[in-house]
Amino acid sequence: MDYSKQIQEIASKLFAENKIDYFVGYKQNSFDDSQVPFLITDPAEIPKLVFTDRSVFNLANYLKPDHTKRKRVGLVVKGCDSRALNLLLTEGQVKRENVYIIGVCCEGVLNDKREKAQNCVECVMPDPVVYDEMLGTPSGKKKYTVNVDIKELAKMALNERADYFESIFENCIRCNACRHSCPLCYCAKCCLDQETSTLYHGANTSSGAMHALMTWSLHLAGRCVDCRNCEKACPSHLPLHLLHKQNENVIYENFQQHLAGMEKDDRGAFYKYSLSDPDDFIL
Amino acid sequence: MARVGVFVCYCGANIAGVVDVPAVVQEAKKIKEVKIAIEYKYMCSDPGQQMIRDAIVQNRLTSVVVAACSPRMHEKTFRKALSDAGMNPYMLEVANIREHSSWVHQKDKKAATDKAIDLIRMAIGKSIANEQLHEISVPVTKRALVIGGGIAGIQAALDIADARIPVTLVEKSPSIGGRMAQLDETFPTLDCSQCILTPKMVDVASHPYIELIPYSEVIELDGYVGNYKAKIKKKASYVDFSTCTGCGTCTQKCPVKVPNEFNMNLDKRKAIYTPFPQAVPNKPVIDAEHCTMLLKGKCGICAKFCEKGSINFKMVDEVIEREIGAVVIATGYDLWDPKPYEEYGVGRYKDIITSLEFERMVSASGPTNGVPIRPSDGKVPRNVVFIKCIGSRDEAKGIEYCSKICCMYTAKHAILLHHKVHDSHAYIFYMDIRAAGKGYEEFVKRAQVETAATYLRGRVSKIYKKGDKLMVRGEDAQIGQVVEVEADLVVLATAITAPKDNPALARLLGVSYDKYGYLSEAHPKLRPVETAKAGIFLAGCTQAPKDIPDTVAQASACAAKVCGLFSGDTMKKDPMISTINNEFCSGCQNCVKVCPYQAIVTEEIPLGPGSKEMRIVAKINEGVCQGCGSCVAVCRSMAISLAGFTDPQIINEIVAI
Amino acid sequence: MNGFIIETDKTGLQKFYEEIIGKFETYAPVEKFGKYDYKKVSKLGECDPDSPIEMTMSVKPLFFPKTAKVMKFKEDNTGTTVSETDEDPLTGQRVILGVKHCDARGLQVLDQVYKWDYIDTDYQKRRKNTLIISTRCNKAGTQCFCTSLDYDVENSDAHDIRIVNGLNGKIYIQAVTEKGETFLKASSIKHQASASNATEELSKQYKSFESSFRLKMNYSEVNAKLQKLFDSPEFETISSNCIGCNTCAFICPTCHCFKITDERIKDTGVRYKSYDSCNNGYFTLMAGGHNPRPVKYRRWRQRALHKFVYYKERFGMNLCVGCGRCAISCPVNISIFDVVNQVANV
Amino acid sequence: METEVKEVKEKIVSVENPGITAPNGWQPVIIGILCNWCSYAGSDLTGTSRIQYPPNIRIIRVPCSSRVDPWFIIKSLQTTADGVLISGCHPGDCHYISGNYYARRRFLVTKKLLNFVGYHENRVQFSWVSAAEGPKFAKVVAKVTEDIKKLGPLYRYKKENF
Repeated sequence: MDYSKQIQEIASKLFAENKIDYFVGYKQNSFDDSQVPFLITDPAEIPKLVFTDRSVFNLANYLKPDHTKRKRVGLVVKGCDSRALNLLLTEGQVKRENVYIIGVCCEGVLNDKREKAQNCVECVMPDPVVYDEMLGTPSGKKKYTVNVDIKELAKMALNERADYFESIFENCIRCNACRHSCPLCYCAKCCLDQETSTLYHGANTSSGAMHALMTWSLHLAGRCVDCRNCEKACPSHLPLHLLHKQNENVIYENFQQHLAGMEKDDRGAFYKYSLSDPDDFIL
Repeated sequence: MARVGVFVCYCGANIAGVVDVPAVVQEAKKIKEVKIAIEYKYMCSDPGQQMIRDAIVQNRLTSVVVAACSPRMHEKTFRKALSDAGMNPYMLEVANIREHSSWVHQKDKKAATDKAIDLIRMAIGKSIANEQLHEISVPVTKRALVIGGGIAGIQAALDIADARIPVTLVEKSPSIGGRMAQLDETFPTLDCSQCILTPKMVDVASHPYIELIPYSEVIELDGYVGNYKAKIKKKASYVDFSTCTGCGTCTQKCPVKVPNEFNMNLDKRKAIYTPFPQAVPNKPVIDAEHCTMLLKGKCGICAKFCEKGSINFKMVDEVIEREIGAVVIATGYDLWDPKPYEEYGVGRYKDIITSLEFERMVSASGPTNGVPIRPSDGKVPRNVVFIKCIGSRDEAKGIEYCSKICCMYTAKHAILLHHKVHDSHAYIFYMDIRAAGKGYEEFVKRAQVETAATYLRGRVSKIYKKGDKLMVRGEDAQIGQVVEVEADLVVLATAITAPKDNPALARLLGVSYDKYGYLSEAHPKLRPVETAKAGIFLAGCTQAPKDIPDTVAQASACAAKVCGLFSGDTMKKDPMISTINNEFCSGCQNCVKVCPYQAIVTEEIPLGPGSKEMRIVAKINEGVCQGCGSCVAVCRSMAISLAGFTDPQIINEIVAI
Repeated sequence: MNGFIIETDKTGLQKFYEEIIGKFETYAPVEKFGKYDYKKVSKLGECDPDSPIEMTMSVKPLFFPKTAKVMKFKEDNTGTTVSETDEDPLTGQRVILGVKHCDARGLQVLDQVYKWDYIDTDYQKRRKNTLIISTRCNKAGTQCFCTSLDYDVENSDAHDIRIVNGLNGKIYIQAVTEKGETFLKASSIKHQASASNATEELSKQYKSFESSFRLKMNYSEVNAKLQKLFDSPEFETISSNCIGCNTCAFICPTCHCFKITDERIKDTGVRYKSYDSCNNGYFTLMAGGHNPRPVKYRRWRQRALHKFVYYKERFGMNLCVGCGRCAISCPVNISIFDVVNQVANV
Repeated sequence: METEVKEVKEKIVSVENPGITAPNGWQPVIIGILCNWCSYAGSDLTGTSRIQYPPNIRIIRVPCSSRVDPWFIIKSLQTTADGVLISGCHPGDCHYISGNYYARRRFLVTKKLLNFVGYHENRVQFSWVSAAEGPKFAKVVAKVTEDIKKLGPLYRYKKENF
């Protein structure tokens, strides 16, 4: 898929009609075929905008920082990105009138090995769920499948699995890149930064990392849209999606097949309940 | 630097019998923050409390840990002791070493002692993180708003007003009285409904503490318990009540005839009308939908004949505001429309009527002056078939619940029919007879015996016309065969439902309602008249189907609640509620979503000091917050903390073990 | 000084490595989650001394660990008692294989700050007891620019022994420091100096290596310009793309910001020293709420200028060693190289 | 105390780290977080009716089970506890109307996640105990204690033991 032309046209239109202050898209890297987010205020930059199956990063992340938060922003979103954006709208982080959303019907993006990314293979919603303008033809909602890695890990013996995760937490250097690259981590001050050590593990020990990552994943439970920004950002290449997919899986199976950010005004599974929620695990 | 005092109680042998108290005290002394640790036989006794008070003063303690019985037992006692010693009462922590240790580990003294030590350590840890709290006092506006002028509203209004508390009674129709005013006689005593109701209606009108606002609706309510502000829309009546004498000339002269809803459209009223003769206030209003003057701009006869010149066609809706402290909702009920029962020919056969229509007919002041007639030909019916549970207990066509009153009023109708038409005969098709209530069962017996009404257990399958009669085919389960009754008139005991605008009202008032539209009580058993929203109460059928005695009882209960609420100038409130730290709040409003009391709202604050850009943050309404902590657990940025159970306190407990 | 050179081949090198691993506590790049990190190895098979720079973390953590216990403390009615931690600052000899030239330089740069003002004894111990064997890259990574900085990569003395894969398929082991020379002499590998053309081979290899660089800049010019560009508006534009994730600082071979946290259970606790980053909004937040760097571009300015100006002024070395890791692991591919050039060439 | 002696004989192994066995006479520490209105009242009733249960549990009082933030559980397991029991009002009985419904969802996900990263599922348990269910509370505590004794001491992901 290549929508570079269309996006350039729309962008220039938006600037011409003075509908936006910022436009967020993708730009080709100078040294390889990968792309980077591209934040422009100057229409002259528009020709650099591209969109192909290498446009990986979730741009909803660019509605977080102060310099764009309250501005009028036009941006390009894929299926998963639009779900994140949906949540940002519901949670009052973005005003709908402030964003002009170009939704792309995604056909899956390629990872650095040039093969279809795992989350795209398992994608449930490739089409944008919220948009002002849609590019491509929607292919509709897909069937939910349990993540392959989760299946694998479920087979492991308890202590083996524990060893595996211990190694993940050991390799974490707690740079918090995962958090900063997550479009849904917008807190004014993250609870994991609060330096009151009785509350939190400040140290970069594996137990500290475990504490941080677990708390983080629980804060994203029922909200994570599986865009894998965190994983792309992680300098230690940790498989962070495991924790999120596990939660997503439990939530999907137990709470009316809930998936994050699908409907407008849906805050996620932890902010509503049903009388028929499973009770069997409770004594 | 925290200075903690630890006071361990023997509770006679209750604790000391199992837990090695001196050892516990020694352990407590080892802890850094502990400045004094003492033991005593009965800490809750006066000398015990005196020890605490002295220790606080002598050791300049900043917090106190009492190791004794459950905090649910003596927390208040010891808090008092603290405040007597000039210390903030909320710097107290109670370690429950009786219910949680000595009493449940009697066989294992060592383990019990170790556990007691841990429990005390936890309490100390927590107490160090305690904050000084102060009882919240919320001012109250001593005026109640009653919504709905039926018997429930009337009763509540009168009871409250009699306690010299001003009441604003809002009724959407031109007159108070509600459904009860439409009834002829009431079960089980058969005393005349009007006779017992109208005096109360007059009392309402004349009561110095009641402000009656008829023909109006509540359109907005904000604020919280004790401090609500209500907007009330007075619908244009086109008649100036202040000058109108209610002489009634206008209604006689008005040429426009309109179906009369008070009489279930069995007769006609005028376009300018008073709903019924005993209406309160007894002033006419103009029905804008039918008045030719208002529609076409010609006519105006009423104005010509009105000597006082009270008619004013230019009148418009006006909105008034009232500051109130509590609300009683008494919006009553609607009747279920039996249309779905086509097999009975509802709508096709004129002579199938609903019970309330029948009620109006047999009412002496009704359209037929108390004689039941067949709508088709005006003849007086001889054989009348009553069918119960029309809509009630019928998941397929109607609603699941039992309307509760139909059994009784049908029995009443059988008796009334007998009174009015002596040679008549009543057939009653029923599923069950539910006559729970004082004198109810006897009343049903009376219908069966005295008036020889034929009770047929079974559903009616079909009604069809034969000549001018209606053939009612149904099953008599007792003899197990199909019966057919030749009826002159069929009366359907239609279910009662929640008023159709209840959900809208509920949303406007911020109370919850069930799937039928009935407003929900705070607790099905223990708080049946309160709603989940503090200061808003429920009376009558707006909560669930009820008969008159239950309705009146609940109305009076509401009044008692309101009076209790208003007993002081301010309401004292436990300070253990949530507070928001704006610096951390990211304005995601999840707390707003999960708060069961709508105690959290949002406010806009400047982005930074002096900046023009605004951001949204949550705001706790301390008048409403009950301190459950749901919001704290869902606050990802930890902007909310629950006084008395803050994160540091709980974590201190966890790490102290 | 550049000591003598030994010429050998793959197997020779293998033997050399195996001998070291057998004799000493050895660290080398080990792959985990598709990323190479310097870990203790017990046999050569586990590690890959020639790991590609794009996928290799720096050696910094072996000297300045991502977290370390500073002290232990215990509180009771007698007061607070502080005690040493049970953590052992390295005692025995330690060898690190496959260190990149830039990393080695990074340590050299770090030494300056660690032996200035407060002397970090643990760090010094680790440095003293470690022998660094570095492998010279044959090809520059996409983000590398070590050659265009303020140090001589070819004759760098940041490592004790240098291993060069000659273009002629031969492998040259060169002692760089005395420490390295003695070490080499002690090893069983044949000592006699190799063919005279060795030096040419080395420089040939370096030439081809140097020519493979995509990024080149004129360091002195950039450095000179930056000194005057504190108020450059460019910082704002270049930082607008940054998502503030701090990765750059955490994986940088020379960043040395840290934070102090206490962890306590019951009445005992431990004080930790862990990585932190000047890119964190709260990093410069002071008690009382004042924050000199509340906005991103100021933090970026600090980062860029500290790397290319302040440190140079204070210690005569550039804090950035041109390994390009920040650009590689940056989720939005911001490169310190582009930043400084953009700012400088306004 | 016979039971305890027996345990010492048969050497309890930590499930998460089969390498490590419990020290002699090891007794688990269990943190119980109880809601004020139902479960805490229930536990008081257990006391007043003198029903005996194992002494391993340490009880923390919170207003409502919905106050329990999942990371309290993580924190407990990482610091002092070998197991955690959280107890609230039965569905529909919540003093605060709906608190325990929200809590229930969080608990399920948390329990599964902890098990996923390598805690035995019995380390964290939940129960509904009403103010009238003194006997039930004793039973629950007994069961949980038994379970956790079987699992052995918890070392995995512990804060460095000082």
